[in-house]
Amino acid sequence: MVEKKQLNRHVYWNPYFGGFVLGLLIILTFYLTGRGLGASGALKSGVVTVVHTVAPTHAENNVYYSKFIKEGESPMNNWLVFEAIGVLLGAFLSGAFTGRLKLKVQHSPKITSRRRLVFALIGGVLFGIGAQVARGCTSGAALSGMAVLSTGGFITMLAIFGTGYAVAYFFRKNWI
Amino acid sequence: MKELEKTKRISISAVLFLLIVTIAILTFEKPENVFEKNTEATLQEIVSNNYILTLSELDSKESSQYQLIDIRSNFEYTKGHINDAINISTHDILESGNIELFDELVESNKIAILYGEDPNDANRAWMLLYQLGYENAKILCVETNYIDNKFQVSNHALEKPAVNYAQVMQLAKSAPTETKKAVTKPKKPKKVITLPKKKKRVPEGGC
Amino acid sequence: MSKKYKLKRLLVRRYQILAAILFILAAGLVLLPKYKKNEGIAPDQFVKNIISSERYISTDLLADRLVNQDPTVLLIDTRSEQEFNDYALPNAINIPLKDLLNEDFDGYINQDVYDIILYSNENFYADQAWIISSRLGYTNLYVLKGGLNEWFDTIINPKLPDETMPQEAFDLYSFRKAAGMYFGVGMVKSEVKKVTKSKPVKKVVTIKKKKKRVPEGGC
Amino acid sequence: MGPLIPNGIIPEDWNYIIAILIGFAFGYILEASGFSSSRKLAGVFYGYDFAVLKVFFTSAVVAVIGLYYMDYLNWVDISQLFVQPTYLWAAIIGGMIMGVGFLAGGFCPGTSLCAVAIGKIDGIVFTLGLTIGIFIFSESFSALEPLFESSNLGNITLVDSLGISPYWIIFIFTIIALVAFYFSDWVRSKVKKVFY
Repeated sequence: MVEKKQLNRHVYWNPYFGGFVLGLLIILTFYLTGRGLGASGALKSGVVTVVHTVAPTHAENNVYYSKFIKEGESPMNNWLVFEAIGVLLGAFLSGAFTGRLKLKVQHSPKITSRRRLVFALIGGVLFGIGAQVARGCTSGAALSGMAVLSTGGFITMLAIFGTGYAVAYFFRKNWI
Repeated sequence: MKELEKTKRISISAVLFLLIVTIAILTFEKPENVFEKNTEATLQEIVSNNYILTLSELDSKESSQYQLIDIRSNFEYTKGHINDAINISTHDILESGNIELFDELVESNKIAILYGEDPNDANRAWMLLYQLGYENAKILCVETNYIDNKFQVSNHALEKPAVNYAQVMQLAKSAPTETKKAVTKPKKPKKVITLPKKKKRVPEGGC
Repeated sequence: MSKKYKLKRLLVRRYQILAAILFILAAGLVLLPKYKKNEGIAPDQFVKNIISSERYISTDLLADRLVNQDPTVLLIDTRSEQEFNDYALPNAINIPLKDLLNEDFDGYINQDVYDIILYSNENFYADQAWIISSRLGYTNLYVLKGGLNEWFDTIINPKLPDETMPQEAFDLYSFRKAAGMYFGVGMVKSEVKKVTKSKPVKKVVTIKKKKKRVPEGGC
Repeated sequence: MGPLIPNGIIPEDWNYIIAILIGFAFGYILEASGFSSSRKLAGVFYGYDFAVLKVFFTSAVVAVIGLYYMDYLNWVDISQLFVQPTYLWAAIIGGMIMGVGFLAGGFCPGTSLCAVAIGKIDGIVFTLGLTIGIFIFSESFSALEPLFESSNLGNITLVDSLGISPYWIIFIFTIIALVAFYFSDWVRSKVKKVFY
């Protein structure tokens, strides 16, 4: 038990240090580009691209897709897509340095991998819908929004975490 | 010991952050002159037109109420100027002595009346002063010139069309001059102007 | 021993120290003396801009560019709508001075594709429009020197030079005369009405602007 | 004066290169802080690991303080920075859906990408779920549009909503964050440890 505790503590950065560096990165991002960080926007671009390639007329008729389709320009040609590529590279490198690269399913010992994956899928679907409705996910709306004191950012953050605490009880078996 | 290293890392970075901010604040100089009025307010004042004085309006004021300011160059000023006017060329308005003078005028409730070669000339100085927050500045709507080397001031009709343009054009059209050769150029294609977005683009979506 | 002890004490306190640093920084923001921010460029730069006469374009030069159908020229009439409807230079767009900062027109004055030439009856209003735009840092703006009055004096009704004048004066005169014809002098056929021209053009820009912002909202 | 790219100080062409570099740093920081582990992320809701809260609040506080100092020093113009438009009900309902999604899936989009990068299968499945979610949303957009477009308050900030000086907001926000840190450590000492 003691050994495991040691592991817990030393694998990752001190959260305050991580937060501090992340804060500096947000400042740099705003300073350079005038916009914040984001993540789910890249996936949206991916979805739009796929739908547009598979069923072009359908995509153009849909009000939501058509917002992101520009004449002669791929929806993938987007700031956030490039940023997401960077995220993948950066996380991969960090994982490689600390020896965390491993194909596995992480879950509480009380549940099976299968159950974990099913819940991950459900959570992903919900998060995908929610991020579209709120026009931003935790990084885009809440984190970057809070850095510029955006009202929407604070509301989104409060809604996510408030609901999170409210429903935490029902999902306790998955995590504890 | 590992714990110690971590402490160093975070403490050092935090202290550095504090240091950078402190140094930046200490070395920071406030801009000396700052525009008080934004462009929106200035535009409203411009449209209101009550910053323009004519010669007769000037005569009706007592001389203790205003200070005439010649905003032309010193060279022009020495050649001739309105009596009692002092010389501050547009170029020198921001100099501290002159700014103080305008401050004094505000304090003593005097109007700073600007004039130059023509109202257009005075307008530049006026717009500068107004945006700096000197609401007591006015433009004297005059032209100055020299007749037989004598300094002359005359009223200027501001933005008045010299002729009735439409009428003149009508007349000019119907009275053909000389040959009418290459003039058969009746319908110009309608110019459709599509402006690409300005370079200063608005930063877009976060997430 | 004492060194190690000190370090240990520091270790115990480290989060308090970090919290204190954050607190000081945040309090610093509240306590710093506030000053008013400039909108647009700083006054010293502003003075340099307004003194420079680079912004003026002569009527002859403008006529030359219009005759040659220079595609980069865009004329903007800063007079009132009524005056504009009475008479305006060919292909001009009407932005009355009072609407200069109206968002609909932002696409016109804040751009870097066209050489925008502002004019009014004289150059008083046009100059004011220019000065305001220059404070906001807009570029590629010019003022027609002398405005329409000068335009009519030189292009529409050029004065015949005296015989004593040099050849250049006569060349200029003949150029003006020809240009005058181009702009309608001695033309019997009625010219295209300009009044309706500005309307469709305006729409192009506003639509573009709106389209640009909306799609990025979603995540 | 910043922001550099919108003001044309750095040419637009660099935008995507900068995007990759910033993304790289973002991914690295997230992964190194442990955000690629869903159990660590979920810990914030059960009191056994407050890394999310600490990272989140520290970065927000540092960023907002830093940005306002830069604004004060005239290095960056706060008013030119992009502020997410506030659609009140869309933000609340979207946030609630995301909250449930967070608890069920254990990731948010940014962290799931990190998890994908280091080979977490649950992360890959979550990302798959995200794309399906976006697809579902887009397909049913006409039904959700009233919610999506309603109660638009524009690109407002807390300064507009509360009507007090941004500096005071930051100050209060910092204090809330510090109290939250203290509180989280207190809670953690009370809660049964969970090891992962």
